[in-house]
Amino acid sequence: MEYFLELSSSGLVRGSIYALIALGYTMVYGIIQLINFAHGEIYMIGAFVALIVSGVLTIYGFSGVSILILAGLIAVIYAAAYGYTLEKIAYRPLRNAPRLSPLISAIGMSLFLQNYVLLAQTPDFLPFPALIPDFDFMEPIAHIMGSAELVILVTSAVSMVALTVLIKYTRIGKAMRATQQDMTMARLVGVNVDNVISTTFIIGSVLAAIGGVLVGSYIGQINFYIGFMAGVKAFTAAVLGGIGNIPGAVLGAMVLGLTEAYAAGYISSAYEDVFAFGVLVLILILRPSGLLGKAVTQKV
Amino acid sequence: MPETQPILETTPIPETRKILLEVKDLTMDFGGLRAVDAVSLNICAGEIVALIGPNGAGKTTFFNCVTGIYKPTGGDVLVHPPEKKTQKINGFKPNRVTTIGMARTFQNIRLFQNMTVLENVMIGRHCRTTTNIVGAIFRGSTTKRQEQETIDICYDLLEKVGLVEFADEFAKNLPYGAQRRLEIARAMATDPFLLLLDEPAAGMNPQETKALDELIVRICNTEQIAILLIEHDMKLVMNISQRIYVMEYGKEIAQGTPADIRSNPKVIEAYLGEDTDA
Amino acid sequence: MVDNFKRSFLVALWFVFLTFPLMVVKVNTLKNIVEWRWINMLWVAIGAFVLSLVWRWAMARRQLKSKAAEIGEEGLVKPGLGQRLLEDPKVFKPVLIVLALVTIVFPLLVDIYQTNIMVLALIFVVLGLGLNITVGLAGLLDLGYVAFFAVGAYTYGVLNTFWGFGFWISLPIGGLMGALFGIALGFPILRLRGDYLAIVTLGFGSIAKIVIENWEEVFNGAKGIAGIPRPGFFGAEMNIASATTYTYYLMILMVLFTIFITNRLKDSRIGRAWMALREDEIACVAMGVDMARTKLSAYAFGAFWAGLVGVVFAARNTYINPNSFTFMESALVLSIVVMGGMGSIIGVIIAALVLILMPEYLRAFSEYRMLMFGAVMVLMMIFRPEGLIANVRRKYAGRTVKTEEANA
Amino acid sequence: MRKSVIKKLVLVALLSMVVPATGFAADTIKIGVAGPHTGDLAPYGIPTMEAAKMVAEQVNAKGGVLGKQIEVIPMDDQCKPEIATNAATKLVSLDVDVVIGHVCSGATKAALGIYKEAGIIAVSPSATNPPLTQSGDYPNFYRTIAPDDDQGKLAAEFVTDKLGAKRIAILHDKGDYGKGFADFSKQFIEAGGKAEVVLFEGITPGAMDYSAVVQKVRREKADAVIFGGYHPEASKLVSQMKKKRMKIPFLGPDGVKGDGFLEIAGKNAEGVYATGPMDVSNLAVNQKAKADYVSKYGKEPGTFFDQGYAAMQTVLNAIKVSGGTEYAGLEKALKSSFVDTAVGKIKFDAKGDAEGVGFSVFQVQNGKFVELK
Repeated sequence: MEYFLELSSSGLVRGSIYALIALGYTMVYGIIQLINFAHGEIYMIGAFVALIVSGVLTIYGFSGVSILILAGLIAVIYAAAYGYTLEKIAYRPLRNAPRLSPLISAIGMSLFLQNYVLLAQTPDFLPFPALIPDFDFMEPIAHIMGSAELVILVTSAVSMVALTVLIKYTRIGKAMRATQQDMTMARLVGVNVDNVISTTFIIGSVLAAIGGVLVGSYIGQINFYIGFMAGVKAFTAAVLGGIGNIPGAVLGAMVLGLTEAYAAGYISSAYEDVFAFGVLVLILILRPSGLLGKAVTQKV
Repeated sequence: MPETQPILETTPIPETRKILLEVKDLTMDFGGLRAVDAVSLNICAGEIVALIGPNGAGKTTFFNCVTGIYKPTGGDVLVHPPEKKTQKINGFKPNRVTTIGMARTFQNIRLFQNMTVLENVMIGRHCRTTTNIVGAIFRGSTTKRQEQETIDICYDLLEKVGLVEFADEFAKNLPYGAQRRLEIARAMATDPFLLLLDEPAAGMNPQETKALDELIVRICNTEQIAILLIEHDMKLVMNISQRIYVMEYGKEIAQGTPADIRSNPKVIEAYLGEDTDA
Repeated sequence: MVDNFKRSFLVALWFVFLTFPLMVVKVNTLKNIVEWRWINMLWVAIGAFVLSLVWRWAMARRQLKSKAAEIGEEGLVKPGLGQRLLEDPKVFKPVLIVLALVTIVFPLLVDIYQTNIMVLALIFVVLGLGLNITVGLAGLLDLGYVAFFAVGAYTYGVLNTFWGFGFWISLPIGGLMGALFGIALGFPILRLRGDYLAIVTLGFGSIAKIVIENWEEVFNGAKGIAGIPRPGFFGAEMNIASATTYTYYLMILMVLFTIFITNRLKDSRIGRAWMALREDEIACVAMGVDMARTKLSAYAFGAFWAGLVGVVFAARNTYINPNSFTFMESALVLSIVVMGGMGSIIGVIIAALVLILMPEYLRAFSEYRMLMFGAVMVLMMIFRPEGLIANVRRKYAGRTVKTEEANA
Repeated sequence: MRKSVIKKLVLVALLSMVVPATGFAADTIKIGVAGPHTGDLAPYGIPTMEAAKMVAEQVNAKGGVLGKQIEVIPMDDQCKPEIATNAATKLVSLDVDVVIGHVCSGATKAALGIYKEAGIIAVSPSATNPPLTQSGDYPNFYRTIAPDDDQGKLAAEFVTDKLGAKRIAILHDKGDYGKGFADFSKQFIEAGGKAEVVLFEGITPGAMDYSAVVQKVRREKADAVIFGGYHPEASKLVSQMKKKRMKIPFLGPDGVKGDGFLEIAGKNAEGVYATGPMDVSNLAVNQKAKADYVSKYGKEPGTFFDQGYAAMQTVLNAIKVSGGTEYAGLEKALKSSFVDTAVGKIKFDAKGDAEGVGFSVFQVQNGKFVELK
C-alpha cells in the first residue's frame, strides 16, 4: 500500500508538470487548431532563464526566497516574451495556410530553439539550484512526498485555479472563449482576434515556464533537450484528455503521469514511454476525441 | 406528426416511375440536439426534387446522413438502384454510398484545390476503375486503356459543364461559378443515378444561375440522372423541380409540386419575412 | 522606408532584450563566475535589424504575390525559372545527359570518402522520396518515419546474424517488412486527423527505438549488430573501395527505381486518390475513394522504401545500433521533403543531396546544422511552402479523338 | 578523364595491398583523430583531439618523429555509426597512417572494418566494449583503457566484498556503455555468489524524473545500487534517492566519475562511489600533460584526456621503434615495447588491450573523487 502511495505521489507530481505544459498546448489548439510543437522549448527556456538569473543573483549576494521569486518572475516574463514572439514569427504568417504548414513550421521552431540554447549556452547538463527549501513538517512522509513535490502540486493547482478564473470571469477570458467557438464571429463582434491569440500564447508560456522552474528545482539539472520529451508527453496528455479542453488537459496529464509511474513501478521503467504512448493510442482508438473531448462533428 | 400526414398522402408518387431513394423517418441527434426529426422523402427516376427550408432547418445534415458522412441515429435510408437489388445504406461509409450510385456536391465548395480541373473530375472515376498498385507500376494494356477511357470520359464531362478550356488549370484558380460546375462534373464522373446538389447556385450571379438551371435540367433529361437539390434560390427551385420538400427546425413541414408549396400556409409561415420569390 | 528602418530598429531592440539572458550571460555556478558576452548583444542587434528588414521586404512581396493570385492574374504567378527550364526540352535533355554522365563517372573521379557519403546522401534521397509519398502526396504527417528505416536495417541485421541471409534476399524482405509495419501501424490511426497522427507517429518512432534497445535477444540492444556484410556481387570478393563504388551504383539504380515507381504511381488512379485525400478528406471520400485503403496504401508504400533502403543502410555501415534511428533522423527526412517541395520528386532529390552533403563538406558548420534545419523549415513554410521546386502540374494526354474511335 | 581512371586504378590497387598508401614519399606522418567533436557527446571526444594535437605540437617542435612532422587530422563522427563510416573512409582517403579513435564503442565497430581493410591501426582512448578486443575480429584495434568487463568485475567485487551488500539493485540507461557495465556487474555478482541482484532495470534517459524507479529500489530493500550510464542520469538518481531519504551506497562507472557529476549532483554527490581508470595523477608524465593543457587552454582537461594522450604517445613510440608506418612493424612495436604514458607504463597484449592500465574505485569526499586503496 505504501508502495502504491509512493508511486501515486510521483505519478501526480509528474502529472502536474505535464498539466502545466499541456494547458498551453490545449489552449492554443482550442483557438487556432495548431499543435504548437515548440511549446516544450518555451518550458525549457523558462527553466534556463531561471537558472541563469538565480546564478547571477547568487553571485551578487542575494539569497533564499528573494532568488526564488525574482528568478521565477523573470523566467515567466521571458517565457511570455518568447511565446509571443514565436507566434508572431512562425505562426501568424501562416494563419490561412494549409494545416500542415504551421505544424511543420512549429517543428522547425522547436529544432531552432533547442539548438539556439545549445549554441548560446552549452550542450552539457547544468546544475539547477534547489530553490525550494525542505520543510520540516514534511519530514515524516518525505519518502512518500517531499517538500519539493508538495510545492509542485500546490503551485500547479493554484496556477490552474487562476487560469480557470481568468478564463471564466475576465474580459479577455470571455474573448478567448468566443474566439475558440467561432473566430470569424468573434472578429465580427469586435474581438481583436490577433490579441486573443497572442494572449493565449502568453498565458500558455507562463504556465510552461512555471513548470520549467519547478522541474529544474526538483530535479536539479537541465539541458537544452529537456523541452522536447516533456513537450511530447504534455501534448500526449492534452490529446488524452481531449485537445482543446482545459479540464481535459489536466485529467489527461494526471492519467499519463500515473500510468508512467505505475508502469515503471509495477512493470518496467525501461518501457515507460511505450506505456505512455500505448495508452495514447488505445484511447485514441476507443475514444478518438479524448477522455473529456466532445465528439467533433466536422462541418461539411 | 399527424398534421403532415395528409399532405404526404395527397401527392402520390407517379406509379410509372421507379423509386430510386427512399428515406423513412430519418432522425439525427447531436448530443441533445435533434437536427433532423423523422424526415421521409422519396425520389424517382428522372425527377428533379428540391429540399428547401430556412437556414438551420437541417437540410445539409439530412444530406450528410443520406450520403454517409453522418450515421443517422434513427430511420432508414433505402436505395433501389436501377437493375440492382435494394440496399439499406444507413451507416455506410460515404465512399460506398457513392459507389452504389449517389454522388453529391458541397455547400462550401470542396474541390481538390491543388489538383487540375481534369484531375478533379478523374477522382470521380476512382470508384469505377480498378487499377491497383501492381497495375499502376507495370502500366499494362488494361491500365493504359482504362486510363485513356477515364480521360475521355472526363473531357466529355468537362465539355458538358463548359470547362474543357480549363482542363489543365488548378481548381483553385477557377472563378466561383466555374468551381460550382466543376463540382457537379466531378460528382457526375462517379456514374450516379442520383445527384445530390447542396446549394449549387449559392453565390452565383443571375446569368450563372440561369446557366446552372439549364445545366441541371439537361443533366436530368439527357443523362437520366435524378436530382435532389438543396437551394435557397426560389426562382431556380420553382423553375426546375417537379416536387419540393420543405423542412423547418429539423422537421418536414410540407411537400408537393411547386404550385402546392407556393400556396401552402405553413411554408409561407416558415418563410415569413423571407423573400420567397427572390 | 524610414518607417521600415524605425520598425526594424524596434525589432532589433526587442530581440536584444529577448536573447539577453541566453546569449549574453553565461554563469558558471561551480566557480561562481558570470561571463558577460556583450559582443553577442551587438551581433544580435545587427542581425535582428538586418533580418527584420529582409523579413519586411519578403513579407511585402509575399502579400503582393498572394493578392495577384487572388485576382487571378496569371502573368504575375508565372512558374519559377527552374520549372520553366525543366519544362523546356532544349534545356532539359542536355542537362539530363550531363547529369547522367556525371553520375556514372562520379566514383571514378573522386576518392572513396566522397563516394561513401554520396551513398549516404542517396539513401536519404530514397527516404525523402518515400516520405514524400506519405506526407507530400497523401498529406499524412509522419514524424516516426525513421522507425520503418530501422525495420529495414534490423531485418537485414537479424536475418543475417541468425540465418545468414545475404543482402539480395534481405533487400526485398526488408522492403516488405517496412510495408507490413506501415500497414500494422496505419490501422489504429486510420481515424485520426492530421494533428493526432503527428503525435501518434512520433510515439511509434520512439517505441520502435525502445523496443530495439530493450529486446536484446533479437536486436542485440544498444550493443548493436556488427559485421553485417556489404552487398555482394555474385560472390565476388571486394575490397572496401570497390564495394563502396558498387554500393554507389546500386544506390543510383535504386534511386532510379524509386523515381520510376513513384512517378508511375503518382500518375495513376492511386496517386490521384492520395492527392485528393491530401486536399480534402471529406470530398475525397464522398467521391467514392475508400479512405482506409488509400491511407493504408500510402502508409505502406512510404514505409516500403524506408524498409528497402534500411537494408542498404545496414549493409553500407556494416554495423547498426539504435542511435541511428532517433527523432532527429525523422526530422531530417521531413525537412528534406519540406524543403524539396511536397510532392516534387526533383525537389526532394536536390534537398536530400544538399542537406546530407552540406554538413559533410562544411564540417566547420556542422554545429549549426540543426539550427539551420529549423530555420529553413519555418522560412520555407512562410515564404515558399511549395518548396524549392514546386510540384509540376501534370498535363494529361489529350483525349482520344472521336472520329478515330469511330473508325477503329 | 583517362587520367582519373588511372588514378582510381592506382588507388584501388594501393588499397587492396596491405602496404599503406603512404609508403612513398610522405612528408608528414598523418594521424587521424576520430570521435564526436560536435553534438551532445562532444565533451567525450574533444579532449582526446586536444591531447593528440598537444602531443603532436610538442613532438614537432623537437623535430618530429623519424625526421617527419606529425599532422593531426581530426574527424567528427558524432558517435553515430553512419557518420563514423564516413569519417573512416575520409581518413582512409586522406592516407592517414594511424587513427586515434573512435570514442564510442558503436562508432568504433562501424569504422574498424574500414581501417582493417585499409591496413590502418586504430588506437581508441575510450571504446571499452569487451568484444572489440576479445572477439578477435579486429586485429588492428588497440585501446589505452581497460575493457568494461574489468570494470564490472571490480564494481561487483567492491560492492559485495568491501561494502558487504547482500541485495543489490542494478540500473542502467539502456545504452551500449551503461547496459554493458550493468550486464558485467550482474554477471560477476551472480558468479561471486555472495549477494543477489534484486533488481535489474533500464531507465529512460531524459525522462522527467526517476522517482518511480527509486521507489522500486526501496521496495526491493536493496542495500546498494549499481548504475551503468553517464553522469546526468546518475546525478538525477542520486538526488532523488536523497529526496526519498534513501541512504544506501550508489556506485557508477567511469562515465559518472568526472567533474560533470560533481558539478551537477552538488551536495548529493557526497559519498557516491565510482569506478574509473586508476588514479595516475601522481605520474610525472600525467602531471606534465595536465599542466601543459591548463597553460594552453586555461581549464582542466576533460574526459578521456589521459587516455587520448597515452594513445598518441604509444602510437608515436611505435612509429619510432619500428622505423616507419608499416602495419606489421607498428603491430610488433605496439605489442612489445613499453611506453611511459599519461596512464602509466604500458604496452599492448596480443588482443590489443593495454597491459598496465586498470580500474580503481573512487568515492566522492568533500566534493572530490578520491581513490580508495
